[in-house]
Amino acid sequence: TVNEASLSVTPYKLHKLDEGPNTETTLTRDDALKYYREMQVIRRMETAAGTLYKSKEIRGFCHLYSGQEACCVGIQNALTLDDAIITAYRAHGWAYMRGISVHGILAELTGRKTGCAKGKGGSMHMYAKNFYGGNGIVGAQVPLGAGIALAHQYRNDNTVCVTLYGDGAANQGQIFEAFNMSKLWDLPCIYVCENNKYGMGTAVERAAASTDYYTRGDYIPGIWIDGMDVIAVREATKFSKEYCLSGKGPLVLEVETYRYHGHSMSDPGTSYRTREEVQEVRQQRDPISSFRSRIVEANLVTEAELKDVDKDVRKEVDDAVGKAKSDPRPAITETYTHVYHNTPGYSVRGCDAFSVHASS
Amino acid sequence: TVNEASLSVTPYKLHKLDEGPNTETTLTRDDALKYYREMQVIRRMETAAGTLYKSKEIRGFCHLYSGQEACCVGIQNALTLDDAIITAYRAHGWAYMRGISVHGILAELTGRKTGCAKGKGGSMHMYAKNFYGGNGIVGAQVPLGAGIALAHQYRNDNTVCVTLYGDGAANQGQIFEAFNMSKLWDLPCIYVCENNKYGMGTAVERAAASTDYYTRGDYIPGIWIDGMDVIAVREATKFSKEYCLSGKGPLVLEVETYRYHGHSMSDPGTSYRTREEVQEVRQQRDPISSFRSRIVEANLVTEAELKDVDKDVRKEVDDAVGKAKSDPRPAITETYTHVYHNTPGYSVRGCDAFSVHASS
Amino acid sequence: MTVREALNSAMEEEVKNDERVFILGEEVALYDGAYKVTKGLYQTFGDKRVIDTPITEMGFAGIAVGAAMAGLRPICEFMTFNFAMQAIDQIINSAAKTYYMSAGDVNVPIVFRGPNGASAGVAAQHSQCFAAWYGHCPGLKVISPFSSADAKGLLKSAVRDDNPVVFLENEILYGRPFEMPEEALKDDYLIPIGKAKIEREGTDITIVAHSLGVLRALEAAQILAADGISAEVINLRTIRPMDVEAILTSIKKTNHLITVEGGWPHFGVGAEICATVMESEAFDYLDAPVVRVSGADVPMPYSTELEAASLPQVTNITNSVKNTLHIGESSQGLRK
Amino acid sequence: MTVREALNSAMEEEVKNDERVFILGEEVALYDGAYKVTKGLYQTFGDKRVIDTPITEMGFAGIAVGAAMAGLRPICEFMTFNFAMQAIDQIINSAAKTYYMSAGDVNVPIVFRGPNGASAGVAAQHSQCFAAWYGHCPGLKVISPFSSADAKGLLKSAVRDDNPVVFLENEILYGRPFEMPEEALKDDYLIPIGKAKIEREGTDITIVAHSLGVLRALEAAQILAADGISAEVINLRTIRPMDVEAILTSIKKTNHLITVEGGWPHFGVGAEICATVMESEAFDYLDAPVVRVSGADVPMPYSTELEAASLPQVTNITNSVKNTLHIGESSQGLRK
Ligand SMILES: Cc1ncc(C[n+]2csc(CCOP(=O)(O)OP(=O)(O)O)c2C)c(N)n1
Ligand SMILES: Cc1ncc(C[n+]2csc(CCOP(=O)(O)OP(=O)(O)O)c2C)c(N)n1
Ligand SMILES: [Mg+2]
Ligand SMILES: [Mg+2]
Repeated sequence: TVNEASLSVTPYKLHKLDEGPNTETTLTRDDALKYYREMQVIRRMETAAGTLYKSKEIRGFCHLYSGQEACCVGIQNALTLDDAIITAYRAHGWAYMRGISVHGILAELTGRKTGCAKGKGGSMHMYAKNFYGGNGIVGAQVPLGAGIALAHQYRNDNTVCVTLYGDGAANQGQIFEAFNMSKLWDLPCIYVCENNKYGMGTAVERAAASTDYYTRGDYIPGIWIDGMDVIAVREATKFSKEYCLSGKGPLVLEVETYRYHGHSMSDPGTSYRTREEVQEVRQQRDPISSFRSRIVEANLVTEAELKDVDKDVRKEVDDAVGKAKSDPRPAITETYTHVYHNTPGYSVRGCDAFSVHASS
Repeated sequence: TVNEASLSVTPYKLHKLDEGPNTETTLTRDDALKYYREMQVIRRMETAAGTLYKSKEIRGFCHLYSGQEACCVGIQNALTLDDAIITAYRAHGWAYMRGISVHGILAELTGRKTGCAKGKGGSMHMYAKNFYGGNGIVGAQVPLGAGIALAHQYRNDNTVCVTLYGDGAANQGQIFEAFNMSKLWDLPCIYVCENNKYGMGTAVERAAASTDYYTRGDYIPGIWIDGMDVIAVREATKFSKEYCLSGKGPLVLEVETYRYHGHSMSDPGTSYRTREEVQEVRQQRDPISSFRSRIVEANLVTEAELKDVDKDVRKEVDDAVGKAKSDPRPAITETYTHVYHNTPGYSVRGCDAFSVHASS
Repeated sequence: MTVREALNSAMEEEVKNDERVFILGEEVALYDGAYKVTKGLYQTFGDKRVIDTPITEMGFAGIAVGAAMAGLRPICEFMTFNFAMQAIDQIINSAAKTYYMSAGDVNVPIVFRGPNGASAGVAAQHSQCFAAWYGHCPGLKVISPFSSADAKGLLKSAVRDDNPVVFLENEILYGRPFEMPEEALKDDYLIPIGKAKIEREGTDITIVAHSLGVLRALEAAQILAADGISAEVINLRTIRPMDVEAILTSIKKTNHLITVEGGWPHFGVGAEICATVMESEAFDYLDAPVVRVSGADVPMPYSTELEAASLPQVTNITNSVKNTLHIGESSQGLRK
Repeated sequence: MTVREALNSAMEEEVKNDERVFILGEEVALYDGAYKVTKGLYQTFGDKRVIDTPITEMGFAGIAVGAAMAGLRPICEFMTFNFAMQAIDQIINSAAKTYYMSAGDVNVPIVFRGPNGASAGVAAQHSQCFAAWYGHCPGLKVISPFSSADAKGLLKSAVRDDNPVVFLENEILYGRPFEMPEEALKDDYLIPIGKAKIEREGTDITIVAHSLGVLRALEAAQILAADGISAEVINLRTIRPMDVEAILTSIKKTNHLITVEGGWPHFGVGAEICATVMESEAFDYLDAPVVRVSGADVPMPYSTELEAASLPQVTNITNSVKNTLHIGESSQGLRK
């Protein structure tokens, strides 16, 4: 194997930009292994979550990220953990990339006290340092992301906030409000529309009068990116971070990708698209298998090495599943904590007039 | 005098349109007199309202339309009363153009029972057939207007809804939501941004990352119009109505105009702009005096005729002021009516537990 | 018939019955509704009458209100009422207040409907009950049905009402089957807005509840009956205007009252009932203070057991009843 | 010192005192605030600390919440709370619930402030009181100051609080001067959130009020004193968490209670107080039922006299007190 290789990525489409990200880049062997492993962990973790859901260990909503792994892996690998991320409810992949263990995520899904939000947040609400969730209300995280970027600019700490939203969310008015203010104030905010072709059961053309999401910032420059090409995503993010931090203000990226599962676990995901459509993407554009063949072809890694990674990942996820199923459940008293921060002596009313609970 | 004359109007700017409204048109003598009179009535009425406000006959908010008369007069004269109108709180001019008498408007402002909303709505809330107010929440009337257009399309009655909003309102997210749906569904909605250069004390450049309001519909075609030229406004509206009714969907018009008074009566309107700026517009671009010179020059009317109109208008407004100051005030029992439509037997609680009022 | 089917048939009948009625919302057409409440209606009535919207609540609620002002009668579905918070300005300022502001010129016949309150395992942002918020606002009528018959008769009345109606459904009840009375199967079945229903007669204590709370109250009443306590269960059906008469009449009989709701305790439905009773002549009939059973005063947690601790359980009701009647060891002092 | 000046000095001190504090909202900078509450602050602190926003409430409230999550301490001004309805999803779902959802990981130190309730002559869309709505929601603290000292001490406490605080001002009170106690002029003057204040001591009846209602209650108390009735007036100051103790203690002394608020009657602040008292041990001390004085149950009309009939007047209070104490000819039966 070689230590690094040159690669060309899927060409970008540009909006109001004279120059875009590099389409030629180098990939190191270490990075190749790292990205492959990260994508595989997310894929396996989501599969495990699906299985846990079906066996009723997970309840409520559970939005899986399978098919979209190149997006979070590509973006995070162009950032540091000092840069901020905020996304919607389809948050497991992001939670992992921001440092939460597979166990922390799965235990949250099974509602254990060892979950990353102590079982209080569930699938949609996970947090880590400079990772602001996991947000359940479509569109709401976008102004929040602009505000996080404002805090970074305010402190002048040379970091950006990447603010993600779906193609369905892209029509929300508050996104346009955030666009306007972040352009007026040149906030270091990278807006990323993860276009996975559907908002729940609605195909993009039925929801949006313009499906060129990278142009929907109007006066904000934009870039279309092949979201199945992890290196294209990484390069575009690098470019964007530099762009924002040079004081030029926000960018709007469209990352075109695909969601393999239904919208949430209760959606079979077959009434609004054909099985063939899903199959075709899986076979021809899957972000993991396409990356796999590319790095093997480029002689960066061997098939055998990747098989080892696969084995290792499987074990990591299996172990996490085991613990997530057997870890202790939260104490009932946890119901009454975390209502207010630093508020001593506050008591919480329970479900009747006879039950009052001290908080913490 | 002649019975009609050819005129050229201020050129338009077009967004995503191959062809725009005519810049050459004819104006009849009757129309010249009509538009002049309408603009003068509105100007005088607003002056009277300002005076009534200063003498404390009018309270609360009072947003005057002086300077913007060509907008409502130009638009309405390309429509019929079967077309719908909805606007924001700066509604007096529109109320007049939709058939409410000067007395009905001023008596509403002075809170009389003879007011067009019986004294219950005040300055911001006036209604007439197919005129849906008078709305006080910035931006909210825009989706309402799209909905009114939807009703027109639903009934297939070959009419449009003109939906007006200010330059400040133009940044509201719900406007972009309305744009998207009306384009998806090709609603016969003409969006009109009345750009009077300020949203309260904020100049357009401080509020909007793009001040080309006619392009802010992005995928919706748009037209910039000189809003001080009543004939330009009329021609553009004619064009737009035809465009919408041909099934091509919505348009976004920007009507560039100016507000002479402060935002509302409590705003002197001088801290965020110079007196010279206001004076310059009044002297060089006033929609009434410029129209006046044009129609006299074109020999459509004589100075003497216009003086008669002025006298007549003054009398109409003065009479209305007299009545608005002396008409009876509403009965207290009116407080408790119009909470619910067609709901017999409903009673309304007053300000204490001992006062319950039948709602007629 | 399940509540879901009852709602579906109410809409089917009303769309068929009146040209002006149409449905709009997210996933209501092609997808049959996120919770399948509008199932089949798009196939039957087509895309003029059943309209899929983008995920833009403020925009489509405003469009619906505008259409209502212009003479149509929209049924505006919110996937859940949590998302209607984005649109609440249109519901309150545009829909509820316009009839009054226009002194009767413009009325707004519209129904805002969708699931309200907690579902199962959906955590804090998806579990809020809006009964008290909407109940606060004049100009709105607010309905919170319990059974399938309620759902059908009240939804039909809501669609025919000439005012904005907020119709608060409950996701947990969607799949629950109820006996339908014969007349409820007809297409002219209307339940009057503003009237409560006695779901179970009793003599010792009155339990006033709405929505899923009625189920919990009925379950509690059955358990209490075994202990020889006869509870009268009132299904409020309408939150605004509230059927005060029904509550007072029952109190005069039972001399005791507790309230049950799924929402947060403070400034809730129970609070309004307490105050109304206190101000009424029925107050003198009370042999014990009214107490409230409600959700806990916390955002909704995800885990099963924490969620259960945050929602009113049958034991909260039975304990409260026994405390009120001074029966049994569970009796403790009231909180300070 | 007027309430406006008190608010202004609280903000000036807090912005000076803590690098992380900044102000944003419509017209707060160059224009000195629509109601001049932020007068001079932009000149003093510049555009990093005092930021004019476009008229996009949902967007800038969300931006403020995001900035708070990321460690700043924004003061988010709404020109009036009516416009905050466009942003209420960000206030409730993003600000109030995140600390709980994140099990303590992310707290949101932010103040949402601006005038609330009715001003004069601004009609239905500009006159709503949101005390009960926000009071309903766990995760928020809700403050409703009355005097200049309240305004200053509570706003400073709100800015220093680590939770989202909704700070409900009153436009009518902005221009009103109040004596400021010596200590309130200092820059470390803090009033604890969650504590009520006895504005006037009395023995015959307790009047609990907030905001402008306190003024009306004090005016009423003075009139009642002439009739030999000694009313104790409690200024609630905080709506959530409510100082229940203060109310109960007073009831134990006066044995009578009425509530006064400017908002709508049903599901309001008075309702919550009634219910809380009913559920408490102080209930047994009541010699008469609690009654509510409030705004009328209508959207706000424009005309002077209709507006007056829609807002609680001193006579509503004096009548209610006399009815409660069974004094004078004005006494009538309670409504059914
Ligand atoms: C304001 C709001 N409306 C509706 C919903 C229900 N909902 C949750 S996800 C979703 C679809 C979003 O689609 P998209 O933005 O494309 O994201 P994806 O699920 O594809 O990742 C909808 C309608 C919600 N959570 N919030
Ligand atoms: C949602 C909302 N936010 C703020 C206000 C207060 N406000 C009333 S008018 C106005 C300025 C609007 O400017 P613009 O849209 O340009 O209209 P113009 O007054 O110039 O006609 C503001 C901020 C409001 N009524 N509604
Ligand atoms: Mg999508
Ligand atoms: Mg303007």
